[in-house]
Amino acid sequence: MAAGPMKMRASLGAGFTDVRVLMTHPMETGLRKDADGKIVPQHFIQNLTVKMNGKTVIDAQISQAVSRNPVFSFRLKGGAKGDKIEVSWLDNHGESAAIEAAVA
Amino acid sequence: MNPLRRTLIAALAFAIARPLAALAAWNKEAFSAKTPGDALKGLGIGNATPSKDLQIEAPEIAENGAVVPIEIASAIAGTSALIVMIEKNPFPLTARFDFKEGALPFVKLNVKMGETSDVRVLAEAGGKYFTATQEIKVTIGGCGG
Amino acid sequence: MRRTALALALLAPAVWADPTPQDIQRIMQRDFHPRGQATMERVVQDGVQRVCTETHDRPPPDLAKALEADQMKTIVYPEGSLMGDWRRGEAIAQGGRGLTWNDKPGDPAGGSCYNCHELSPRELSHGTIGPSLRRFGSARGSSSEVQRYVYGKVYNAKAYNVCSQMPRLGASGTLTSAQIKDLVALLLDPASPVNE
Amino acid sequence: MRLIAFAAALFASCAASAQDVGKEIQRYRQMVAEGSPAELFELPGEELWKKPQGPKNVSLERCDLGEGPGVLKGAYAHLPRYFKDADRVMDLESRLLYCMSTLQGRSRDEATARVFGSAERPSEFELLSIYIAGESRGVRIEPGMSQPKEKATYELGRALYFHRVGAWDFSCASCHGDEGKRIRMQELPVLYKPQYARPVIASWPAYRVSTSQVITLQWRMNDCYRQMRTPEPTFGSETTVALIHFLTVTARGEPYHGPGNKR
Repeated sequence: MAAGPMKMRASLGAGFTDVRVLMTHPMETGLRKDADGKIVPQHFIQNLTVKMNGKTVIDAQISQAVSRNPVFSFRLKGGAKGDKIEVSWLDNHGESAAIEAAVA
Repeated sequence: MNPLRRTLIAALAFAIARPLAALAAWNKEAFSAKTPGDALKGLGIGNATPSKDLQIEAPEIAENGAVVPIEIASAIAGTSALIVMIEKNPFPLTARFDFKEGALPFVKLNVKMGETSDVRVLAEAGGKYFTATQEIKVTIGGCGG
Repeated sequence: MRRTALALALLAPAVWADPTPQDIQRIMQRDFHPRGQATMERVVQDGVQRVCTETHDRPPPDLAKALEADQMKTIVYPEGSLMGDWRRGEAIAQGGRGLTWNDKPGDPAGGSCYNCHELSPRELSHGTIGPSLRRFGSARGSSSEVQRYVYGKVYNAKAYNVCSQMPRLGASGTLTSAQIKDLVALLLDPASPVNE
Repeated sequence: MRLIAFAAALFASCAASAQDVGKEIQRYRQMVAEGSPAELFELPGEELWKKPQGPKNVSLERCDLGEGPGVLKGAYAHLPRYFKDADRVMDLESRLLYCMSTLQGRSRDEATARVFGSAERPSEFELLSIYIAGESRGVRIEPGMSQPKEKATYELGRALYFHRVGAWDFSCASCHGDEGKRIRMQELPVLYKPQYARPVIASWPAYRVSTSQVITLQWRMNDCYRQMRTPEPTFGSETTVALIHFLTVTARGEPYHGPGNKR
C-alpha cells in the first residue's frame, strides 16, 4: 500500500494550531530484504508541504530513516476554527498524496 | 551560493520538465552523505554553536529502533529551519524542516535508528546555526523468538 | 511417575473442580493443530506440569521433593570439565529462538536467558522474571560443585524447584550439552562480563 | 572542510540505573502511543466491510455483531458474547468468520487462508477489526456474562490462563502472573487482575511499531502460544475465544480507547 490513506487532525492549542498528520507509506530504506531474500527497493517520501489557507508554511525534506507510516506533529501560529490546513507529500517514485482539513 | 540554494534552483529548473515534482527540492548530496560531517557540508553548514534554547524531547532508551519518537522545539528567535541528524545511521541526515511565516519552529516525528547513537539537531536562525544533541540507546524488546 | 499419579488422585478433587486440567487437555487436543516441529504431544501434560497446574505452583513439600528427585534423574552430565566458552555463552543467552512452530528443526536454539535474567552489565535490555545473575561467579567461585549446580539447573530447572517458571532447557532438547557448558562459563568464568 | 567543535562533555552518557531504565522505557511508550498510525487502517477496513465478496457477492454490512444486523456502534465493546444463531460464545474475529460463511457463502478454508497479514498487506480480519473497534471508542467494555455458556467460557478461559503446557512448561501466568516483572524491557501486565487488564484490553486491536503491523487479539493468543512452544491454536477456536473472553471480562468497565499502539 504505497499511496494509501492519510489522516489529519488540526486543533486549536494555546496560541497555536496543533497539526497531527498520519501517512500510509512503506518508507523502504533499500537495505531491507523481503521473505525471499530479495532487496526491497528504496521507496520513501522525500518532500512534505504544509499549507494554511493556501499559503505554504512548512516545507520539509525527509530521508528513508523516517519510520514507516510516518506521523508528524507541527504547530502553526494563531489560527481560528475553520482555517484550512493542507498537507501533501511526494516520494522518490514521483507518487504523491494530499489531505485537507479544517481547524476544529 | 550555498549548496541548498543551488539544489533548489536545479530542482526548479527540473520542475519545468516534470510538473509532478513542482517546487520539490530534495538535497541529494546531503541526504546521500555517509558521515555527519559530509551531510553538514552538503547542507552548506560550517559552524554551529551549542544552544540550550534548542530542545530535544526524546526517550533516552528506545525499545525498538524502528520507531523512535523525537520532538524538537527551538526558542531561538528567528528560527527558520530545523535539521535532524542521526549520527550513526548509514545516512545520517534524516530531515530538514523549513518554517515560513505562520509556522512555529516545532516538529515531532518518528525515526529509525540502526543502533545507539547521538541524535543531533540543528537550527538555522538569521543565517547562523545552533546545535544540540541527545544520546538515544536502542535496545531489544520482546522475547526475540 | 507412579508417585505423581497417586498424589494427583488425592489432590484433584480439592482444587479446580471446574474445569479440570484433564478437561483443558481434551479441549486443547481438539482446538490445536500440529505445525512445524510443534507436534500434538506437546499439549499432553507430564507429571510436573499437571501437579503445578493443580496446585497453582504450590505443591505440598513431600510431593515437590519426590518430583524433584525424579527430575534430577533426567540430568545427563558430560565427561570432563563443565566450563565452555563464555563468549559463545553470551550469544546463546541473547538468543530467543528454538522449538517454536516457525523455527527450523536442527537450527541452533538460544537460551532466552536475557528475557528473564540480568547477566552482563552491558545488556540493559534484560527481563526480571528470574533473579539477577550479575556477579554470579564472583560471589560463588567456580568450583566443580558450583559448575555442576549451574549445569544441572540449566539442564533441568525443575530438579531444583519443581514448579519453577524456567524451562527445562536440556531435558526439553532446546540446548545441547556444549551450549549448556558455554552458559556455565558465562556465569562462572572470572573473565565473563557477568562477573565484572 | 571545517569541523564543528562540540562540547563532548555535555553529552557524556552514564550508565542508567534499573529504575531510570524503566522510567525511560515508559516515556518511550508514551511518546510512541501519542502518534499511533492505527487509525490509518480504519478507512480500508470500512471499505472492506462494505465490499461485496464471496459466492453470494454481498458485503458484511448485514452482519450482526450482537447489537443487531449492521450495528457497529458499541458492538466491539460488548464482545465476546453468546450468539443464539451459532449457539456459542464468539469474539469479534470468530463472529466475522461466521458472517463471511453465512452471509457471503465463503468456505472456512478460503476465509481463513490468511488470517494474519503483513506490514505491506494487512489481513481482512485485521483491517475489519481496526474499523469495527474504532466504532466503540468511549463505550464501556461489557462482554456477555449472563448466559450459562458465557459463564462456562469465562471459567474455561480462566483455567487455560493457569494451565502449564508445552515444551517449556509455561502457562499464561508464567509471564503474566506476578506484578512488576519484565521480559527484556517489556513490562508484563498481570492480566487476571482488573487494574492491569483494563488499560491493556481497552487498546486492542493495535498497531505494532516494531513490525509496522496491525495486530488483533486472535493474533496475540496465537503468538503467545507459539512462544509457549505449543502446537498452533486454531483461529477462532473455543480455546482462543475463552481466553479473550476471560481477559475481557476481567477488564470490564473500562471505556474502550483503542485501536492503540504496541511495541
